[in-house]
Amino acid sequence: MAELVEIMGISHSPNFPGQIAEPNPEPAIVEAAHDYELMRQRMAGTKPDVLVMIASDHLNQFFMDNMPAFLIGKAPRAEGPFPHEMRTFGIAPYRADVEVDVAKSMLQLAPKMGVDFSFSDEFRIDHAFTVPLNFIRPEMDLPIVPIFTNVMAPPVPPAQRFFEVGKAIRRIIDALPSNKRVGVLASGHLAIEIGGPKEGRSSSDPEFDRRMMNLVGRGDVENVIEEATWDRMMASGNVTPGFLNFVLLMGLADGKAPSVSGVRFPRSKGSVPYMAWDSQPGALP
Amino acid sequence: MAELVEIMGISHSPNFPGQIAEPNPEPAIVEAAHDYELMRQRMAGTKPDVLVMIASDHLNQFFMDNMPAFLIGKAPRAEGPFPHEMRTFGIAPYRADVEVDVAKSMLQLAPKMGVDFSFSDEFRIDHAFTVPLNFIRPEMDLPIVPIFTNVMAPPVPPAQRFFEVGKAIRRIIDALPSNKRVGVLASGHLAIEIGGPKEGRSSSDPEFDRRMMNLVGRGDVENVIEEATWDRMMASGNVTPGFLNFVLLMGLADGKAPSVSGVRFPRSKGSVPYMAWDSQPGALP
Amino acid sequence: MSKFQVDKVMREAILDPKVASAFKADTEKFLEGRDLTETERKALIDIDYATLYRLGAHPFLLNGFTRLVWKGDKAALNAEYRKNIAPFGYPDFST
Amino acid sequence: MSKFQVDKVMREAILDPKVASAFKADTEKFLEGRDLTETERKALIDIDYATLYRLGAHPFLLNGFTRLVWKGDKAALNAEYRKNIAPFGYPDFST
Ligand SMILES: [Fe+3]
Ligand SMILES: [Fe+3]
Repeated sequence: MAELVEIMGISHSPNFPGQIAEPNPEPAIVEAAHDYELMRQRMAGTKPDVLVMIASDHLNQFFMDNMPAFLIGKAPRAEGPFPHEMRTFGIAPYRADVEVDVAKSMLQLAPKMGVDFSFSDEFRIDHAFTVPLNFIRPEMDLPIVPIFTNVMAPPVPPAQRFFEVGKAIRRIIDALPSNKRVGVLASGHLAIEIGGPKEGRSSSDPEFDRRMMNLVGRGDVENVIEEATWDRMMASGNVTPGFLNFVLLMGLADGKAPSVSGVRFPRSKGSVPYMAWDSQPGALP
Repeated sequence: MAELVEIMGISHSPNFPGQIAEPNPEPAIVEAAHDYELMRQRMAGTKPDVLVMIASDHLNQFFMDNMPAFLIGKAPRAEGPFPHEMRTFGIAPYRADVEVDVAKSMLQLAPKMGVDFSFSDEFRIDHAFTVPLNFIRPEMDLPIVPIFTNVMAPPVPPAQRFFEVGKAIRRIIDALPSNKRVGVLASGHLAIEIGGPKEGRSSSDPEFDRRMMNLVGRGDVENVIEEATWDRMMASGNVTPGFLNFVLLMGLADGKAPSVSGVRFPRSKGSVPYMAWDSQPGALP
Repeated sequence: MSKFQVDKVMREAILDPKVASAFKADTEKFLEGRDLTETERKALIDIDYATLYRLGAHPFLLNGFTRLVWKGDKAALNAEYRKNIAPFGYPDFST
Repeated sequence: MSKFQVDKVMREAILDPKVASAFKADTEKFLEGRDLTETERKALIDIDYATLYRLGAHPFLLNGFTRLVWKGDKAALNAEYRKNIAPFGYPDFST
């Protein structure tokens, strides 16, 4: 039986690496970079054998001709991001082995747990994977199991379903036939707008961000599910549903409050959240 | 609220149309053609407004780069089969409107019912759709909602999951906001082998066929799920998992026995099953 | 209603610089045979992003696409983009 | 283990006669850059369907593909196909 050693959620903002690299970053960026360095140390400290990485594709890999709600990647290698993302954001590439056996086992176990994953033997990972991985595991030495979620192409599954799928993934990991140490890293974001009238330099709805991080921090699943509706998220910013990957993590954590969580509000670009559930033996829910 | 007026399952053998068209078809083919004519009349008699069509793609449309377990098509038109299928089998084309509103509503309702459908705005339908549709609705005047299942690319969801997804589709239809009359047509097959050592002219495992049709006919869900394992189906013939679409129908019928069912055993090619659940008002489970 | 087809054009251009060049070189030819309404076709030819936005083009794709194929001054585009789409609020961009 | 890549080649040929022609005209060139093992590559070049079957190629694709690209006598192929794959039983064809 596999051991779940860490549950972590951070932002995948493709702007954040560039913001950190500026000659004089604003204080919130310096603080967020510090948060993320602590997250890196935290994940390393749990000594995972494999990282289950939950993130979204931004209509790069998957499109509305065959749009999966939830998909497990099981090709032997994962590489990204897409060339146009590197050109636009100047972000670094990432390359990792895929732990194919674990990916296949998860796929085999999923129907019993009530989840219908699509699967892929040929894919790239976009900035939603590569940006967080470059923060949390810059060594590129840890095999991953990529799980793609649809937060971009409506109809997107509602928060309730993301929570349930998170709970199911937890049971799938618990039932894995290997005795590997499994870390989970999810990426998402809070309120953000791209290509809409509210697009600006900071969070498109700081109130939403504070409210949701408060609820996440308290493990208040009920109110997160009630409040994080499609309409409310759209009102906060038209790309805000990336938040749903954090709701999935709440399911993975079985509704328990994270041991650490927080959010920074740079004036430039969207807010930068983090959350992690305790990895001490026996301390995970 | 929509009304489910018919549940029907037939074969999608691409050989069957040609077998019927032969100058002197063998008796089992004549009988099967008669069965299918009765099925056509039966479906027409229920006067459906829309046909939810459950069938599989044969690695034509969907491939292992992005293989959905269950997918709803919602492009405005459905056309097929693929050119190479017409060349190989000489089968007729089919063209139908898609009832896009119903497809979208089903997709919206599915997560609440615990099913994760992929969706597609651009697809063709292969012989698994066009052959049965040409039998059951040759007029091409009835809009459809195509649902694709993966029975070809392992890991295929197990029989238990097909049954559960069938139950969920039933609840989804019951919850549709329209008051349309909904017919369900599924296509599949019994034991059949293609490209394997057992490939021959008749069923690759008549005993499997008789046993399963007996269980289906009695509404014996428990034994169907226990016996129709991947390994058992592979032992019966390497394409036999097409049977799983009939297991999905058993879920749609809530485990009730069909009002009619049967199977013919031509010497040429695989056996030809049919099954239908009563469409009288109030008589559906 | 061919939002999917509009999104598809935009995405193809974003993913592949060669497609973007072909789109820019001769948009009418590029769009031949695609199942678009005349309004959509004209809006794509004119890079009339406000109309595409109003029709429910995916805003994430529209954002990248417009900047990619824009022939005029990009600083001016950035200054005006939000203002020009604001009147249309938040159209449903589900396909 | 590149069963997926073998299946992909076979499927491309089945779906598109132009691809099938290109495969037949110069198989080595057609396979350049594909992530295949040498055994898989050689089996595809030789249309050695028995080896492809043994390696776990998808039997449904293998069936159509072999008949499509076969250069020898097709009646003889039909007569021998089953006999030649039978020794390998039912290899796992999951990718
Ligand atoms: Fe994002
Ligand atoms: Fe079939």
